[in-house]
Amino acid sequence: MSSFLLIDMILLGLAAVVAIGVISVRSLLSATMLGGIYSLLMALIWQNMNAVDVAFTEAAVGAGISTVLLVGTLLHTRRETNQSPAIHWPALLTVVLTGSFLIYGTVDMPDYGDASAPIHTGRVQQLLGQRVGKVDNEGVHHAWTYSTMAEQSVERDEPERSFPPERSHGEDHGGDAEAGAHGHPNDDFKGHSPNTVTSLLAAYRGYDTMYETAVIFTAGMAMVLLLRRREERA
Amino acid sequence: MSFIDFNLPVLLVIVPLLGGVLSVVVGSIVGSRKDLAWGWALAVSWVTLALVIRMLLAVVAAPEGFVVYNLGSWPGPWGIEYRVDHLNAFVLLVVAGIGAATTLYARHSVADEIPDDRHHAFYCVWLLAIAGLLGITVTGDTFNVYVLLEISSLTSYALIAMGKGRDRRALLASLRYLILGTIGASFILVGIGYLLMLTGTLNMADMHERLIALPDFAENRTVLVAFAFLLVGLSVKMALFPLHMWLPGAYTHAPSAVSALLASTATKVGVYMAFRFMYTIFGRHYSIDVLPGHSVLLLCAALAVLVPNLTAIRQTNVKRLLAYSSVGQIGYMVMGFALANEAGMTGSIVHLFNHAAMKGGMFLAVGAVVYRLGRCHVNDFTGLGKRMPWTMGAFSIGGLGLVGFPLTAGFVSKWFLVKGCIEAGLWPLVVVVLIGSLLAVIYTWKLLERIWFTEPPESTADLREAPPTMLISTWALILTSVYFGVHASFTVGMAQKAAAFLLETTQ
Amino acid sequence: MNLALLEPSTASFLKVASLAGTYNYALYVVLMMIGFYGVIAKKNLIKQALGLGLFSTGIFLFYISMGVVEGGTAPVWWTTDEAHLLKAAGPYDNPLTHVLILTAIVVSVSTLAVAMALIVNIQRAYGTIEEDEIRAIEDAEHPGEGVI
Amino acid sequence: MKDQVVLRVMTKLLVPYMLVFGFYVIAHGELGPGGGFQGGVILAAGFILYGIVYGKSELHRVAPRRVIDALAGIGVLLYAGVGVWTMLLGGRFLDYSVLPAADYGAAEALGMVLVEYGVGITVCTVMITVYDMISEEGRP
Repeated sequence: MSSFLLIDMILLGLAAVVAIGVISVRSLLSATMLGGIYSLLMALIWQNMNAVDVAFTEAAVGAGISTVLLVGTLLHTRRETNQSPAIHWPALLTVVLTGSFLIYGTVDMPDYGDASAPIHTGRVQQLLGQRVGKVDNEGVHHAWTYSTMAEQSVERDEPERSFPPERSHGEDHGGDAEAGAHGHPNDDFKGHSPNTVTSLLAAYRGYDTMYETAVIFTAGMAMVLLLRRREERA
Repeated sequence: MSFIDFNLPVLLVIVPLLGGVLSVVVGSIVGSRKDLAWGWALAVSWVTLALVIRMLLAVVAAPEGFVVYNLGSWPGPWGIEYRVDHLNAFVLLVVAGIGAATTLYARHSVADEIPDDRHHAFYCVWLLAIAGLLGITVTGDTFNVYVLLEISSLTSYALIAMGKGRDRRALLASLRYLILGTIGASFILVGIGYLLMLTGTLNMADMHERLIALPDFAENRTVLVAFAFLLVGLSVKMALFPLHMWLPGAYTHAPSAVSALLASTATKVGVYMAFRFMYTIFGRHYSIDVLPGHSVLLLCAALAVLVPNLTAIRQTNVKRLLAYSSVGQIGYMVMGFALANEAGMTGSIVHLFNHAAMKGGMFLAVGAVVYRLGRCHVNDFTGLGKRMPWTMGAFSIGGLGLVGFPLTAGFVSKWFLVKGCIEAGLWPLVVVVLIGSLLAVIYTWKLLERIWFTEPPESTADLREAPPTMLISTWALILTSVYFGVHASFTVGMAQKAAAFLLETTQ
Repeated sequence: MNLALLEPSTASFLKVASLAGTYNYALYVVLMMIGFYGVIAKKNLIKQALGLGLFSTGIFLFYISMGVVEGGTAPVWWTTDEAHLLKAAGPYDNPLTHVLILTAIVVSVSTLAVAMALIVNIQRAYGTIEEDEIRAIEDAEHPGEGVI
Repeated sequence: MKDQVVLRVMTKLLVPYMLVFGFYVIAHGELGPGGGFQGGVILAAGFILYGIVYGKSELHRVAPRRVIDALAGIGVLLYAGVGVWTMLLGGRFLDYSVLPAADYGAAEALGMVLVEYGVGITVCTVMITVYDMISEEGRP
């Protein structure tokens, strides 16, 4: 935890400095580049917090696509901003008030990294612990569809809220003899993919991900609507 | 149970989504065909309306008063859950109904305002906007609300910016909406994050149960900040008075069909979300009794009724006038639900429906004027009643509805609002509602006098009536509002059930 | 590296810092507010868009911080038992917040794309992307309407 | 950058590896970090690099606009189509367990792989569109 904390602090401090740079520097190209650096720093921070998928995405998006977008825009516009007054006091006041209010709200939160926080003992863990079966077509919820397996194995018999549960599952989805033994028509899938982020993303919250795809598609269509040159042929 | 009935809640969102995407795929294969794009969008929007009506009937028939659908068959609090009760179903009807009417209208208007080669993309974004609004309304999962909110916002930005062909200010209005809208959505995201931190769940009903189970729920500072940020974020989305700055520009400079669609649906869905967050997640007790948020909302609502209506009187652009009037009407809706009694909430929900129909119809009528004249300055309306009697007839009836004239829909909702104010013992608010109506009389009369009691200038001698599809959809909305002004039992019945359900099922 | 390997002073400092408990949540507010300041205070439209990006990244940092478990590792379960079956070992960081933020990052880049499309169009229509210059143009053209 | 021989040759060498890596990331999403979105961005990066070095007309030759537009929609259709397919098979929307496969686990895996490809296709094509549009010259 401690080395983590040290690196975390250093990276966050750097990120704050770079963020101030993004806002204050006059050259827009420099601001864009600093923005890319900020994204890479964020990717490092998230890597440090073990959010590997998020770090990967931030590196690809923040440092990659966003930079392409911004540089592409700068090709059309000018490269420098006008000189503006050093500090915009009403904005500073708003920001300080909003920020203090947000910090005020963090006071009653569970401690950072506290494993007994509701978010770590709540609904997701029951899902990942495979304590939740699917709902059948009559709307009946078959909770804990692995109950048959729980009887077979003592290891599964554990308190409701432990995370992560001690459990094992076949690496190979197909041809597993156990599948037939407890196969309920609406069973949970036999074991998650090792990357639980992907299984949450594509299965439990697959519906959100579909709209995420739709959001990207919308952005693409908006670009086409707004920027595509008229076709010359009649 | 048939396939459609079983999957009804998700189908009504998926149909416009898939319809929109297919529009682009087909368009890029067969090349751009204006009428194909429009016809397809029309078919999809009417199928959606049919599904929504079926949904409404299913909800009314449901013994518990709501219908649940589990996406991916993952059960309620764990996966994403759709939960449709009377309130959702009613708002769904508003969104899908306006969507169907404005799509019918869009044919000439869009052909006039949007370049020929991008009609497929335009109708794609159009349908996605409808899908996003329906999706926000139907879902019972907070993060799903955020994602769909962003779909509806991104599509709105693109649609509003398409007014650039006629007026470059559309671009500024759109960018301004984008910046404010993104800040609003980020505030909502912060609020959801704070609640997730405390409860460990994203499902609205589950979140409510876990929140009220917290030992120090009423004093918890995290809950307070979450509540405040959600409310501010939602206020931006529904354009509640001090945070309405994006709305007038956006609705004024957008293409006519887009103005009508967004004016009658987007802010209404924002109001609906505020209902949901306040009553379903935080509960009546916390939102109304514990926090001063309730009086802050009432104050904003009262100001929203007074200030924008005053601003509307000074406007010289009719679309901008209607936009300011919309901000004023949002005040009535917010006032109704912040009263937290059944009469007030009924008034609010009924007004949501009535205002969507009336204001939608009026925006469509102004759109017809823009289609024929190319602009909509107040001076352009001089004697227009003699040149375009049908369009102006619809416009005038809508205007009377805004005022709250008896026998129009506006009267019914204001009646309930005043009743709610009296029940709550808030006499100053009754005065505010009356002054608001008086201000509406002033700007409506200013227009009506010009339309009907002045001689048309010679320059408009060859002006013809609007095309039939435009007239049909305009009159459909206006007649709806008149019909439900006279026979208010359906709308009021639905609204009363929804209000009672919200007040009873949460604490 | 553990606490003992650090200089004594640093170690005690870290101990104090971790006692604060919710410090990481306060730090995200600082990053978020730098972006928010950019959105409000800057007149250049690209600067405003960059500020929006910083603002939302601050929120993402908050979500990811929420998911951290003390001593946890990445939520990718690679350990196998004797029978070569995958199994979970040790505490893992919460994958739910990672999933939500993946979606939110995508949403934020989509918003940035639309914003850039609008800004390029504004540059073409007005010849500038400075808010006060555009305001001057609009005030001259449509006095009294107040667009921005 | 059309006269830079080193750039041209290096691009020709690099792009295939970028594409392969992109597909690897999409296909490997269940096992390690990555997935449709990240893989799609990497695939798009290959095309964007090609477009930057060889010029946009060359990019339009290997990736015609109409194909890119259609594919962006097809990615979403593939994702939602899996949902519609599961509904037609008698399950709820996106309930992968009803898909035809050896067992329920395999069915879930099949569903997840299909939707990841859907995401990958859309993200890749939209990112190409974003580059293509933002570098578009002349009035829209």
